[in-house]
Amino acid sequence: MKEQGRPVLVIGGGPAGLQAAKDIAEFGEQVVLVERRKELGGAPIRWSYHTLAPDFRPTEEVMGPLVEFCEKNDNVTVMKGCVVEECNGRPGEFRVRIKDESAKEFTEMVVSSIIVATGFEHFDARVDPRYGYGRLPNVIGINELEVMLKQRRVVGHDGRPPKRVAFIFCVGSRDRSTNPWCCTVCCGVSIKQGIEIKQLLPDTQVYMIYMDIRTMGLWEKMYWDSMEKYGINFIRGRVGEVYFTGERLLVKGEDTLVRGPFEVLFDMVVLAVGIEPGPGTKQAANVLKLSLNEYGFLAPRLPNVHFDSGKEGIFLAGACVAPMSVEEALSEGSAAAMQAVKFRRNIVKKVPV
Amino acid sequence: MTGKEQEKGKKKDKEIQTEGEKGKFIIERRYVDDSRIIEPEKLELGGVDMSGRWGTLVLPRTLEDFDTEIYEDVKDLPRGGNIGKCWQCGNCTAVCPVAHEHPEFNPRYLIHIVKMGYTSEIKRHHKAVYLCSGCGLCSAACPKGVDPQGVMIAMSIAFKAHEGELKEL
Amino acid sequence: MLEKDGTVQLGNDEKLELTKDDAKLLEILSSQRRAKLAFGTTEDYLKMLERMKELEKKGEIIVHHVTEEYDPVGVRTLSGRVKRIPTRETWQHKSCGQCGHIPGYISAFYWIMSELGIPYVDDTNQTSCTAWNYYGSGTSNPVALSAVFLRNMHVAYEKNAYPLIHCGTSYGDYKECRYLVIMNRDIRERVRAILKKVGRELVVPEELVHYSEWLHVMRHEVAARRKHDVSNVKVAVHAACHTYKLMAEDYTYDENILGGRKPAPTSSVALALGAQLLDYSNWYDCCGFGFRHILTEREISRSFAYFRKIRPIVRETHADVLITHDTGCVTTLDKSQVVPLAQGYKETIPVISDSQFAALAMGAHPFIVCQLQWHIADWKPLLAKMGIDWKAAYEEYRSYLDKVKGGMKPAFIRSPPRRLEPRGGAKAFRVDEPVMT
Amino acid sequence: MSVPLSAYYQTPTANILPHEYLEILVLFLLVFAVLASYFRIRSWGVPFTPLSVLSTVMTSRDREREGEAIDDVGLVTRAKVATRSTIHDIFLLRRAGAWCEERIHTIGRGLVLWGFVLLSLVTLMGFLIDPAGTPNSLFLPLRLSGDIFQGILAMGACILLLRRLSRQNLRISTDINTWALQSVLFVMGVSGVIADFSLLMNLVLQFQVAYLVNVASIIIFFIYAPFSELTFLIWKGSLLMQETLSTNSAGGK
Repeated sequence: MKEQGRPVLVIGGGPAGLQAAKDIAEFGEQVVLVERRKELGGAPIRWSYHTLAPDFRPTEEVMGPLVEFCEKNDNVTVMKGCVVEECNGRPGEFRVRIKDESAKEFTEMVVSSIIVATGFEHFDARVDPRYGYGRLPNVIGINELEVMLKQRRVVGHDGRPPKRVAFIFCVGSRDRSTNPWCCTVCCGVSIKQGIEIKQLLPDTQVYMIYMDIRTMGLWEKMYWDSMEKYGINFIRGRVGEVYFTGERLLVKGEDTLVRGPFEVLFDMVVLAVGIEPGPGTKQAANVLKLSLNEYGFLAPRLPNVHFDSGKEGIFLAGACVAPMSVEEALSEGSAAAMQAVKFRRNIVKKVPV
Repeated sequence: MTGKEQEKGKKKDKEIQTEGEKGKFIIERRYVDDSRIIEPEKLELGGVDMSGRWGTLVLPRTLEDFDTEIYEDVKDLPRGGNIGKCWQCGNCTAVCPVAHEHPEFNPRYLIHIVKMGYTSEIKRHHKAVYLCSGCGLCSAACPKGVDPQGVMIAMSIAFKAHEGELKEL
Repeated sequence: MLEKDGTVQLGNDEKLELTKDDAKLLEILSSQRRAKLAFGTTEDYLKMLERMKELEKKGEIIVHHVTEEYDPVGVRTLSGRVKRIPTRETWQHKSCGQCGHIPGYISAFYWIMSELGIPYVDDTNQTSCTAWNYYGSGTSNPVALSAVFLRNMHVAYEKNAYPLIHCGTSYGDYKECRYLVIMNRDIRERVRAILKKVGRELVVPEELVHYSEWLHVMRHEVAARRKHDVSNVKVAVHAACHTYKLMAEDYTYDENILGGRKPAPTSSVALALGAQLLDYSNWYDCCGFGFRHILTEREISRSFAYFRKIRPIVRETHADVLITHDTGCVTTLDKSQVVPLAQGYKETIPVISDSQFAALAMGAHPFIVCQLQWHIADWKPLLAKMGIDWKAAYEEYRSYLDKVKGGMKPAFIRSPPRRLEPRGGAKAFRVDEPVMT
Repeated sequence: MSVPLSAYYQTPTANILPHEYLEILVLFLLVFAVLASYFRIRSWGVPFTPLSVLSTVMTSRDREREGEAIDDVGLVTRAKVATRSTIHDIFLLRRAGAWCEERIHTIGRGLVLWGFVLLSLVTLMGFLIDPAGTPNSLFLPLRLSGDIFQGILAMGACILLLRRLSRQNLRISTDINTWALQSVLFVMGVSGVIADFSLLMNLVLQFQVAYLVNVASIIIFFIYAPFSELTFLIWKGSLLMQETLSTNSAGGK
């Protein structure tokens, strides 16, 4: 196989992966896009996010064009339901073995460089039993609320819209007994959802129970609007226990500004579940012999240069490196694409044909 | 637990409430405010006298619900409209010359308990609002344009209007 | 969200079946989490048990094993470890407050044991665990407490009976003391010196067992002898802090009872007897006893007991009876109702011990054995609901009293202290519940 | 310069606005102001506290306060308490002044308050002594003291305005009503002083202009006051006095 023919392998069909594939293809290079699941689009499509923070753009509007491009474009070879199983060889000519999980077939190919964009998983709130997720009705995660918002139908298990909703922040984040890191987006996403609930059900009271509000950069506007335009209330404190009385959810917590415990009834409790590295990331790390950091995310060579995996010819992008928003993931995909193309062109120069 | 039963309980509390300095004998007395202590002057059961200390009860201080009635009024009163913007940064209290003299006057806190509708807390603190000297420093310091001075004006009116409910238990 | 068909909707296209395995997973996770919050961690606790074995090998301490002669039954503790609960030839470590405040508590328990024909040792040679002192005034110290603990344990050992601790506080206190004695050489040596002076050796029981755990493993035998139908009785349970919050890893849990999220004993007894067990929101809260509070701040103690326990329980569950398994809890929850009722509050509920409830169901006399006449809250509706004719019973009781006045010997339920000889031919070790590993 | 006292005897206001009319107008405005503030305060859903203070002082029968009966407190006691609290809280600025973070702010407030009160007193006296404004022995001293008090008022208002103007953060955050009220007071005082002094110097034209401005500002003040912060200040002041009154009376039993 001639050097020029060697494609770039992109692992992961989420925002970062798609963006990377698109950019490389537009450079006129060959790309192979491997996605473990049966559909492209990654988390936003898989969990069917309704809109994306901070500007409430519908997910399809953001992801649709990317997916469509990769499906249609000739330079992009999309392999769905596949995982990279084996990788050896040297930078410039990695020999990879890709397994089709359903058909149990194997494809072998030589690729010039690899972009890892294996994304993240939502924290399983059952691991933190104090919120009763999975045990109590009307205790849901932000990812499930997105589904409801998409269907424009936010209701409890009894089919009635909730009169009073509580968002509990930092579930499975910033907590030694679960995950010590901050997921960076859940404040913004919860506030976005709070606003959407208010738009959908104006009479519903929405309360945000938070440790700190971390709406970074321009996301702050959502926070201000939620308070000033939509009258969403913010309680600084933590929740110790959620108890189902048979009709409503009794939320026991402390309002640290009052220095006093509260026990208030809510109709629905939404857990702002954190972000954690998924099995895909682990598997990719094993196959490509990449190093993971203490939290199980892929560790870049330098903490502030995400795309540099520290292994020549392998580049990182998106939420497999650290928790991040879709907007960040897209630009990281782009950056990695640039690196991959640069790398390939250099090789072509080095090896005359 | 039905609301009616709760109401009954609350009424009872009121009836048995007595004036004067209560619960002197409670060791950690300073952590318990008067409104929570029920010390009956006259209480007897089967010929046994249980007045005073022997019949004393201390009501719990748990915040049980949000009652936004006063909050809504404050929003409609002159210069109270911006209360909703407050995010509890505490700049107002930091610059307030009164707060430095009188710990019981804390604009940030007053705004919070009214916003959240913690009636029990409002009952304890509403008298403090009249300590505001209207110097306007808070409104100058506020980063969110809440105009705490104006909010204090609106609050002192709203509290007077709800005097009935706000009387000490 | 939790769907009606018991599945959890995770995404637009993904559903997660909440199977028994999931429930178990949940339970394990929550257990681990709770264990983290307890005295030390599960790891420390298991380490301590290892150390105990080592010390025994070295001959530094004698370990009082739960041998087959005690006919032990295995239960799963919070740490996931199997704990062996002795069922016979137990040395009754009584509770100070119990005999004083709730005489029916212990007499009911002895009555049950004699009904089941189980031999036990009711020894007069027992001291208080001094935890009153420890909690009340803080004048005690680890060495003194450990010495008292080991002294009692040695008495049981030389009687060749296995200590069964009635008092939740002693139980928790002893668990912590055992941890100290085993993990801290200094304390161990100083205690050894003290014990030498009173001519005793350093004997550490392999398992520290609370009587509620005994009742838990014997619940099926108890239920088998049930005389009164309690299926229409609504029961709320309060677990004693000192039994399951001190060294939390070492108390009995069971995935089939309350989903393994709360201690199994007492709830299990109620269920085994066929009563309706009800949950309530302040389950984990203290009864208000809190040692220092009951001693120095009655008002707080009393108010907490009523406003944070009794009132919520009555309002949420409308239960007929509140069952607990420790001295302090029964006392506080029962006696604290006096003042509120006098002040006109309406909510009230009878409070009795698990042993009293079991004994009543087994047809024990409500006054001669269970001695309900000492209880404050109105127990008449409960007895009526259990189908016990309390008026007739009370008449019996009165005539019994008259006879006693007339010189009749009152009915004591106790075994004379005796030295037991080791016996062979004990039953094979059986495990009461499917044990999770 | 020599002041021709005759200037005062031929009241030159007459040909602009007859003295009597002016007094009637002011009287009318006063009534309007009181009524307007009454209705405004009632519209907040709270009692009109100045009235309740009066009734508190006047009633010398038992009252129910917070479920606890207060024994009969004589009119004298109450009056005493009222005066004490008036002097302490209002004239000695215990509430209004004590917690101003700057001395100058307190002074400003003090000057406005004292100036305004004394001015009204003097005007009232003048009116009572001689509604027609015809010359008599007290005419000149009253007139001059009136000028002084107007000056004090103007100075106070000027201080308050300058304080707010000089600090950018204050300037931005100050409510439009505050600006309006303080400027009206300022204009009122200044125009009044100018009017009289230009009259003393026989500068009739300046006098007439200033005088018109003065009258206009007075009219505006009375019409505007009920809708300004002043209403709240009066309401709050009376409320606090009433509080003191009841507690002190209760304590004094």
